[in-house]
Amino acid sequence: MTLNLDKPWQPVLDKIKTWARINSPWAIHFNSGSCNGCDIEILATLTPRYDLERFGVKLQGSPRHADILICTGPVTRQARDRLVRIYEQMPEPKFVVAVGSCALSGGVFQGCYNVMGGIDKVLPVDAYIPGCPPRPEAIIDGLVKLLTQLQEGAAPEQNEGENTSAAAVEGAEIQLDAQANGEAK
Amino acid sequence: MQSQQGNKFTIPIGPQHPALKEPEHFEFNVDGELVTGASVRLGYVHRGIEKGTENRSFVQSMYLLERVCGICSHVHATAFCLGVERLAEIEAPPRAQAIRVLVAELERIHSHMLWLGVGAHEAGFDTLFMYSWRDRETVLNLLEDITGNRINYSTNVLGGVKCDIDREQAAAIRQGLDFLEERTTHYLDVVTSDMMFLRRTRGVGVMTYDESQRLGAVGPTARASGVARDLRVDAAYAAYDKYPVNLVTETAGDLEARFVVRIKELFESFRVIRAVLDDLPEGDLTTRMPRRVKEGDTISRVEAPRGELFYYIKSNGTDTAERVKVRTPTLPNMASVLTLAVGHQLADMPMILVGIDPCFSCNDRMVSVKGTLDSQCWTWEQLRQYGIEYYR
Amino acid sequence: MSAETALQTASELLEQWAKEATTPEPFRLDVVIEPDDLLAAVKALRDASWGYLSTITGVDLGVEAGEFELLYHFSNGAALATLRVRTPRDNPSVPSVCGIIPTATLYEREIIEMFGISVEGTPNTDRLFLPDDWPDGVYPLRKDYIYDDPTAQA
Amino acid sequence: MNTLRAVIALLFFPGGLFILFAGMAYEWVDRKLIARFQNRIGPRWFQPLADSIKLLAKEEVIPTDVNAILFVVLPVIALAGALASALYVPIIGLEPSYSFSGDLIVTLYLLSLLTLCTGLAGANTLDRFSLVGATRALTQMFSYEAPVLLALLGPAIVAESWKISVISEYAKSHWLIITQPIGFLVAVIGLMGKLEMPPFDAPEAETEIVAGALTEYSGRGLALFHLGKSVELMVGLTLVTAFYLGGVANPLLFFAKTLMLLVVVAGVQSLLTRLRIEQTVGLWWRYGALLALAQFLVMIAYEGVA
Repeated sequence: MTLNLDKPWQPVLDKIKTWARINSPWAIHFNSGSCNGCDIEILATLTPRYDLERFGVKLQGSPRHADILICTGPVTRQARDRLVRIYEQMPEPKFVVAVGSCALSGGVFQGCYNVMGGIDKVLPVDAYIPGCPPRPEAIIDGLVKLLTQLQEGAAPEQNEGENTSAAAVEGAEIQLDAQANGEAK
Repeated sequence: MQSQQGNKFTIPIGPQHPALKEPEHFEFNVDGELVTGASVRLGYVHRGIEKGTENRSFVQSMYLLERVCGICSHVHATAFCLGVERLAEIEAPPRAQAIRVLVAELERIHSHMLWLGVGAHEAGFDTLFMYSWRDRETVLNLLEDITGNRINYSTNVLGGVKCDIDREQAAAIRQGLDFLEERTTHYLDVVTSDMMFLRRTRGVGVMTYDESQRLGAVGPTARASGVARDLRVDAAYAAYDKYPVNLVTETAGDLEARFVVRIKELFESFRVIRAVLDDLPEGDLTTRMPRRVKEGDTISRVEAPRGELFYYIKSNGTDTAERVKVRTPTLPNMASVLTLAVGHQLADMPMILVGIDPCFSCNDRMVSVKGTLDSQCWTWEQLRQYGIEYYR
Repeated sequence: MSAETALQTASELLEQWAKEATTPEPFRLDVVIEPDDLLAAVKALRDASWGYLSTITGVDLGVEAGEFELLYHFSNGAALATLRVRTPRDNPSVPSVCGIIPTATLYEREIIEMFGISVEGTPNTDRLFLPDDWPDGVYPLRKDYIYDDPTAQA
Repeated sequence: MNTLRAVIALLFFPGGLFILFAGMAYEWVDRKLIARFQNRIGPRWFQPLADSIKLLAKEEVIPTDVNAILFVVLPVIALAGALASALYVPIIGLEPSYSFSGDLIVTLYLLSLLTLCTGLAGANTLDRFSLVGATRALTQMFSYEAPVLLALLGPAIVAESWKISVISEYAKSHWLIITQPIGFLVAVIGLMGKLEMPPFDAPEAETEIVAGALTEYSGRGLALFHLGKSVELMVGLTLVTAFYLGGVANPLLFFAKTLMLLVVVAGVQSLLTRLRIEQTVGLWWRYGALLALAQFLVMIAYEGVA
């Protein structure tokens, strides 16, 4: 929904839009196979000591309301479809933040049969927050960095996001099939 | 375990749902606001850890098993260490055992306070959530001070522990405990006297003593129903024989009793930690651990914050385990949820779910269940169809 | 009931079916029984209210041994009684104990999925703990299951 | 001249833009107070504004299988209803822009539009959570509407008019909170129920049904509903203040009074546990309605004597 206004207004409108986006990032949290460590640290960022609300971050329940998808944990086979589905339900513009070592690469679970690897095997990730688990300060820092990036215009509107994710999923499926064939002896 | 079929309206909770920070899929059949059936689909956090241990050495497995669950990572590591040490016929020095107890109790405090907050949040009492999590930061500070990490502290190594406690840290812990004790007294007061909160907890989700026995509930969930079952008392491991724990039980078996049991256990934890600090044995932190572990099998059980944690470890004489079996406390408690759900209001579901303090990352390391015995199971095709309809 | 007397009671209860009874560790009793006797043994423990079923562990004894072993762990305070049941690899099958202990369904389903052992009479055998797209006939906890890590770095 | 004044009143002050911004300001105060009660710092002052602009600029996903026209129109009606109601109430203590005898009833019904639209929106989206949320929202609406009406009719009876401006003029010299304390209590709690604030937030209980009726709304629709709610918060506070807390006064004093009321409301929100929907309804019909009715009868009897 964009307003059809004359050119001179457009830059101002864009600025206002960007300002609003930076100052009101609503997040949704999905655990795709994490050990819980990262999840409780994400929750801890909402609590009095860290209080993410002062940056305007609200944890939303419905993907439809959210701007940022915060993912924790390696992607398990079972959770993969759900992860993609949640991502696709989110309205544009949307961003993905991977929290924790497992979400980055699979972490200690690399090589376990039900683990697909990091979040970026499935979704395009905009910010990585390493740590096992990352401290709440680190999570806040990561989110703020993502937002600063937005201000500088480094992270464009991700209209191609869906394609990327679909491609990634397809790739993963092919991998899976190959694997399944290999295993079934 | 009764549940009805043929209900028209199903409320899914999970895998992504604000009530559960972890991806599990519950389905509640509702008639208006009344729940008439419940089922669960686990496996979203199943990572295949048990298989993972089969191609990792014992030392590597330690780190893997510590990440079975981020909330109770220490007890997983303790159970594994105690088991492997028994197989290798060595024993960690007394100081190490005492520190294991100390960290385990600190972890219990952190876990119970976390649960108190989450439980309150499910009831829509966000202020209590915020307060208990604020106070929980005190424990996390202490843990960070001792071990270097807030969560997943890796205190244990095979043959001992890697962190010592010096006098300053001991003083800091005492100070922290004094603060927490005061706060905990307040919380006990809140959960037993706040009328609005009691309306949501008293008489809700009652599990009788017999039911609890029949369903094989463990941990605080069972103790809230009057089942005196606590491994720290029954089969003292590590240094619990030196620092005995008193059993805390309640008889009501409802949500209020579960709140009360957990909060009262906090006082026990404070007492045990003080006892450990008062009487910390001198000596080494580790003994030499052989790289290869003798052939044999062992069962190692410890009391996690959520109940009995069961490890079966089989060694084949190499540096790699032949089989490691993990049975986490959430699994036996899951049956109780699905039974209790029927006949309650939809609004009570999150509370009842959280009442057992479920930890699905624990649960899923290996297993997934379809809860109620006679409820129908969904095939993948049905599930997929349902998912398509649901998310259309 | 102290752990010693509990174990004494258990060994008396299980005596008639025991092919072999050992005490590998303090407070533990391992009883090897035939799959056909499993139900009777479990029932005996249940009727005597001896502890509760902690879990069922499946162990693959290896391709050469050609057998799976199932361990039914019963806990009673500090005492642990384990029923060991062996079943051949080529046609693995054990009776279900769900009729006696309903909650065992969770553990039995794990056995079915992870080892491909058929549990006769268990109320539910649907795939439920492995992912929905998991290939049929692949049992991850069998020793001959080798996992190729798709994410492994070369 | 009159037309120009009317246009200004509608679009800028005291209607339209001013109401929107004022509503957001009240929402911010509410959120900030709750955060402070919970020991947090809380959002920054422009938070509701940023939220609204962001949502307006976001993609709006219209699910298939819903009535698209209804889906788009309902939030507009909801906001329009809330904004229209603002024209008849003495915003920040000023004379209402429009006034006719009986405008109290009209205002109350305009205020109900928001909930009605929320309910319809939930029922329209076919999502399970939305359906339960819609059912709960409408159930709750039916339970609090009557007591609130009774509570606001109390002042109308003593002022012997159904015109808001007359009542608030009357209230200037009679602090009705002293003579009708029960009515005040019911009105405040009813307002909270109307706005689905905790502890009456069962219709949007996050831990049970995600976001209730609005689960499927994104972008513009969500923004409009949010704005509608902010405006209604302001209008509700204004009405209660004008009726019970000394009527119209100079803007600053009036503003201070509404803020005081907001502190009370925020305190109640952070102190109490969410009620189940059947508890909410029970509370209303068992205590709220009866108390308001009792007060009402006393009032009539008193009037009859006097």
